[in-house]
Amino acid sequence: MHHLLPLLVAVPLLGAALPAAAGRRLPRAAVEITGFVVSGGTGALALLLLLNSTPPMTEWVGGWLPVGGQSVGIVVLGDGPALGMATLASLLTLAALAYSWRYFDAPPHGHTGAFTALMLLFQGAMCGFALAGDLFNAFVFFELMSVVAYALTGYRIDEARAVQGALTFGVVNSLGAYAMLMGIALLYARTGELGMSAIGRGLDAHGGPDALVLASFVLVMTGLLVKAATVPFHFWLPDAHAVAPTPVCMLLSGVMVELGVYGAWRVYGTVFAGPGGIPAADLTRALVTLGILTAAVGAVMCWYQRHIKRLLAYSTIAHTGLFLVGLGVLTPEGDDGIALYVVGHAAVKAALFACAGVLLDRFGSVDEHALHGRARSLRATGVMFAIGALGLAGLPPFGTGLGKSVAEEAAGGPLTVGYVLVSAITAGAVLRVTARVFLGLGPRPEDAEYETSGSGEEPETGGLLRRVPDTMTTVPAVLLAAALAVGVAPGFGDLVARSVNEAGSGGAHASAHWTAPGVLLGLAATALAVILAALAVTRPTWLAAPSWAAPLRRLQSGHVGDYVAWLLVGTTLLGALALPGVLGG
Amino acid sequence: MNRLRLWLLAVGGTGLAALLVAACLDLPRFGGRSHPYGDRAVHASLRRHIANTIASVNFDQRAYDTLGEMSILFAAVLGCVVLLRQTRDEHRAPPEPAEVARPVRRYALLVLPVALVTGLYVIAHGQLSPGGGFQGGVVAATALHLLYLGADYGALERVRPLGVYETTDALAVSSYVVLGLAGLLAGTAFLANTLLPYGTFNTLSSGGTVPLLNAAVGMEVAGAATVLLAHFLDQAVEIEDATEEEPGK
Amino acid sequence: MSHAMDVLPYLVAAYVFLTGCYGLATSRHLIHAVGCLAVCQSATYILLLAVGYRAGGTAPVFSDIEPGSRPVVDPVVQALTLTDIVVGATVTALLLALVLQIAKRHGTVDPDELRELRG
Amino acid sequence: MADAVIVVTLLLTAACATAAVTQRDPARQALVLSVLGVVLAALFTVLQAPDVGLSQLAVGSALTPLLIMLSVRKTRRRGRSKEDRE
Amino acid sequence: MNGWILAATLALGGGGAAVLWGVTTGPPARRILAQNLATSAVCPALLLLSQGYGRPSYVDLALLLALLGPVGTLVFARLLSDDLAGERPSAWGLTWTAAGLGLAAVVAACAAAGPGRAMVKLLVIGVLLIAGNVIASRALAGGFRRVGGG
Repeated sequence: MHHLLPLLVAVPLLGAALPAAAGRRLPRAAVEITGFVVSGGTGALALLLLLNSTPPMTEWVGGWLPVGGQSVGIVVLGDGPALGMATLASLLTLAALAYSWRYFDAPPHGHTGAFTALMLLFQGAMCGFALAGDLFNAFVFFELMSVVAYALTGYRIDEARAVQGALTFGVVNSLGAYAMLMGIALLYARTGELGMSAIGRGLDAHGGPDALVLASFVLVMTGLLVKAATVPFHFWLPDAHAVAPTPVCMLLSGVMVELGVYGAWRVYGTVFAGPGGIPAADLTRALVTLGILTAAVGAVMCWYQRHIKRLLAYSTIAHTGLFLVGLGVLTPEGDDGIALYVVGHAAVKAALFACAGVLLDRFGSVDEHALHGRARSLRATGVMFAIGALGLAGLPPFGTGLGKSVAEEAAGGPLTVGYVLVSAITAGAVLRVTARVFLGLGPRPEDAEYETSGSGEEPETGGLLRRVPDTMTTVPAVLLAAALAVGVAPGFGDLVARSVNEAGSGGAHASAHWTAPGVLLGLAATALAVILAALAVTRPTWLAAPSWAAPLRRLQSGHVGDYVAWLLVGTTLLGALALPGVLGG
Repeated sequence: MNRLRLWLLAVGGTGLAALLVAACLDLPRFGGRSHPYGDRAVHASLRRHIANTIASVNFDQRAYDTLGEMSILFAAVLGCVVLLRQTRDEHRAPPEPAEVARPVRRYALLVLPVALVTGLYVIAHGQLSPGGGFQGGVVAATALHLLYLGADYGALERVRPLGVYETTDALAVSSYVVLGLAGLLAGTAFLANTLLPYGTFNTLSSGGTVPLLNAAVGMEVAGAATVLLAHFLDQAVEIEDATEEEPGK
Repeated sequence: MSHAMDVLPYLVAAYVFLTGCYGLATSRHLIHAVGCLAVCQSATYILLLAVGYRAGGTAPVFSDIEPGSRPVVDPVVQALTLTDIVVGATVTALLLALVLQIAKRHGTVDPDELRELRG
Repeated sequence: MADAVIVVTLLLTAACATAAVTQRDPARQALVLSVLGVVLAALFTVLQAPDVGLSQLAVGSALTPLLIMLSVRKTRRRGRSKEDRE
Repeated sequence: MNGWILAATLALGGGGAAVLWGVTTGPPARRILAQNLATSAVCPALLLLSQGYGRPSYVDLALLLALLGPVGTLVFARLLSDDLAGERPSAWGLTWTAAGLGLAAVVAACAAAGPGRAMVKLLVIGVLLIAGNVIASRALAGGFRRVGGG
C-alpha cells in the first residue's frame, strides 16, 4: 500500500502534462473532463490511503530503504495528518474545478487546458508538500505550490489589481522560501541529513540548542509562517486572495494557508521537538504570541473591510491565528481540535468564497456598499452566505464548532475568550454583509478614505451572468453540507483525533467530541456575531472605525518594500520570542 | 523614502544579521570532514556505476526532488503562457527586419551549430562528466536564439514552431513520470532505478534509468527555456497595446 | 587568517542575503526588485556549497579520476543547489511576466506609485 | 593556496552582489547581474562544484539577464511611446 | 604551491576588480565593454583552475563561458542599442590584452595537456573565446554600421 503514496503527486502531474502534450486540438470539454477524472481519482486514492493509514506508512522513493538507519533517498510520509491534508486538498481542488466548469470566458489561444493543468499541478504540489518527510523535498513542493499559485493569482491579466497582488504574493513568498532554504542549509551543516526525523535525531545527538538551532528554527519557520500568513508576515494575503479568480481563492484560503500551519506543526514536531531543538516553552511563547497577534489583527481588519473577498481573506488570517494558538499550546487535544477546525474551516471558507464569486459574476462588483440591497433576488446564495457565516462563528453542530470547542478546552483560560471573540467578529462581519447585500437592511454606509473598494471588478465569466449556473450554487451547498457532516458524523472527531495523535503528540491519546461548555461557547460566539452584525447594520456609527484602527489599516500599504521590511522584522520577532530557552539551555 | 519602512528595515535587518552571524559562528568550520550523507551518496553512486555522483543524486537517489523541479519549470512555462498571453486590447506588429553587421551575422551563424552540439554533448555526458540535462538544455535553447542575434526575429520565428516546443516540454515531463511509474509497476517503488542493467562504469549507457531521466530533463529544459524566451521576446518585440506606436519612431 | 577562513564563506552568504533584502525593500523599480530577489537567492547557493566543501577535496565526478584516489566534496548539496538554480530562474521568469503586466495595466513600475490595494 | 583563490572569489561575489543591489537602473543592474553570474560560476568551480557552475553560467550569465533585458525593453518602449504622445 | 591556481587567482582578482569597477561606473557602452571583459578574464581563469586542480573535466565550464559570454554581450548591445547611439568607446588595448591573456592560458593548458582530444577541445575554446571577444568589442566600438534594430 505504501508504494502508492508518490502517486498522489505523480497522477496530477501526469494529468496536467498529458493534455498539454496532446495540446492544442483537444476540445475544452475533454480537457475539463480529464481534470475532473484526474483530480477526483487522486482524491479517491488519497482517501483510500487515509483509511489505511493505521499504523502510519512511510515510503522511500526509488526503493532506497535505509541501511543501518540511514538512507540516501527521500522519505514520504503516509500518516493521518499528511494524508488528511492531501485528501482535503484533492477534494477541494475537485470542488473548485466543478465550480469553474465552463467558467472563464477566454482561455489563452491554443491553451484551452492551461487553467485546468495549473489547478492539477497545484493539487499535486499540495499533496507533495503534505506528504513530504524530507525537508528539502518539502521546500521543492513548497516552491511548486507557490509558483503555481502566483500564476493562478495573476490569471486575469486584464485586471490591474490581480497582477499587482500576484507580484506582491510572489516576491514575499519567494523571499520566505529562500529564508527557509537558508535554514535547511544550516540544519544540513549541523547534522549532515535532510530527512526530518534524521535531522531531529542529529540535533539531539549534538546536545542542547545553540544559536545555530535558533537561527535555523527561525528561518525555516519564517518560510512556513509566510505561507500561513502570520502577523507580521501576513500582508501579502489580502492583496493576493482578494484578486485571485474565485476557484483559486477557494484553494488558497481553504488549504494552502493551512498547509503552512501544518508545515510548522510537522517541522516542529519532527525536527525541533527533541532535547537538541527548541524547548517547548519557547515554542509555546512564540506561536501563541504570534497567533494572538494574527487573530487580533485579522479580526479587526476583517471587520472594517467593504471589499467582500478581502473581508473573507482577513477572516482567513484571523482563523490562522486561532490555529497557531491551538497548536502552540502543544497538547494532544489542541492538535485534534485544530485538525478538525482546519477541515471545517476549509469547507466553510471555500463555500463563502464561492458565494462571493456568484456576486462578482452576477453584478461585476464585490463591494459591500455598492451592492447594498442589490442581491435580494439571489435567495439561495444569500442563505448559503448566512449559513457560512454561522459556520465561521462555530455554531454547533458545524465541524468548525467542534474543532473550536476542542481547541478552546485545550487552550483554556483567557485564550478561550480570544477564540470566542475572533470567531464572533469575523462571522459578524460576514453576517453584516449578508444583511446589507442580500437583504438590503439598514442605511447605505459611507465611504472611508484609506481602503480598497470592491467596485469596478471584471466578472470572470463572459459578461455578467443573467442567471447563476447550477454548478456555482451546488458547490457551496455541498461544501457547507460537508462542514456540517464533520461535526455531526458520529465518531469522525475521534477518528481524526486518533490519527493525529498517532502521528505526533508522543503517544498521548485524546478524544474529540462535543462537550457542554463547547456547545455553549459556540452558541455564545454565534449570538455575539448576530448582535454585532445587527448593531453594525442598524447603528452604523456605533461601530465605525475608531481612530486607533486607522494606523493599522495604513500599515497595509500595498507596497512590496514595506512587506519585505516587515518580513525581516518578523524574523527578528520570532528569534526574540524563542531566544530565552536557547540562552538558558 | 518612507521613514517607517527604513526603521523597520533597520530593526529587522539588524536582528536577522545578529541571528545569522551568531549561527555562522556555531557552524562546523568551513572545509570540515564530516559529510555523512555525502559519503553515503558517493558509495551509492559507485554501486550503480554512475561516474558523476551529482547526476546519481539528482536522477536516482533524489530523483523525486528532480520530479518536483521539472514540475516547477513546467508550471512556470504554463504560467508565462497564461500571464503573457495576448489580450483583446493588444495587437501584433511584426518588427522591421533588422540590419545586422556582417561579422556579427557570420559569428552568430557559425557559433549556432557549435552551441547546439555543445548543448547535446553536455546533456549526453550528464552521468559521466559535469553537466547534464538541465545545463545542456539551457545551452541548446540559448543556441537557437543566436538566430535572433544573427538575423532577426522573423528568422527565429520561422524555425521555432512554438507548438512543437510546448509539446516537447509536456511530453518530457510525462515521460519522466511514466519512467517513475514503470518502477512502481515493476513491483519495486516509484522512480526506482532497478529496471535496466547498470552497464559499464564511465560509459554513456551506464547507470540504468539515469541516462533516460537525464535525457527527459534535457528535452524538458530545452523546450521550456525556448518557450519562456519566446513569450518574452514576443512581448518585447511584437505585441503592442493601444497606447504603443510603431517602434523606431 | 585561518580562523577568519573558518566562517568567511558563511558570513558572505549572510551578507549577500541581507544585501538583497535591503535592495528589495528600498527598490524604486519592480524589475530591479526582481533582480534583488535573484541576489537573495544566490546567498542560498553560496551557503549550501560552502556547507558541503571539504578542504583539499575535489568534485565527486569520476570520469577523469579514480574513485577513492582523492577526497571528494559533498555531492548532495550540489544536487540541491542545482535544483535551487532552476527554481530561481523560473521564479524570476514568472515575476518578470507579472511585472510586464503591471507595467501595462498600471502604467508604472515604481512600487511607490502602485496605490490601489490598501487598507 | 587553495584558500586564497576561494577568498578572492568570495570577496568578488560579495562586491558584485552589493553592486547589483545599488545599481538602481534595471538595465545597468542586468549587466551587473550577468557579471555576478559569471563570478558565481567561478566561485562554484573553486568550491569544486563544476555541475553547479555550469548551470549558473547557463542561467545566470545568459538566461536571467536576457529575460530582464527583454522586460526592460518592453517597459521602456511603453514609457517612450507614452511620452511621445503627450 | 600550485602555479596554475596562483595564476588563476591573479586573473580572477585583477580581472574581477577591473570588471566590477567598469560595470558600475561610466556610460552604458563602457559598462557593456566591462561585461565583455568578465568573459575574457574569467574564462582563462577557469582553464587555469582546471589544470591546477588536475581535473580535465572542468574544462567544460570554460567552453560554455566562451560560447555564451560573447553571445550575452551581443544581446546586451542589441537590446541597449538606443543607449549606445553616439558612443564609441574604443578599448583596443584592453581587448587585445584580454585576448592575449586568453591565448596565453590556452597555449599553456595545451602544452600541459599534450596532443589528443583534450587539446582539440582547448583549441576550440581558444578560438571561440578570442573570436567572440574581438567581435563583441568591435560591435561595441561602433566598428560595424549598426547592431541595433528590431
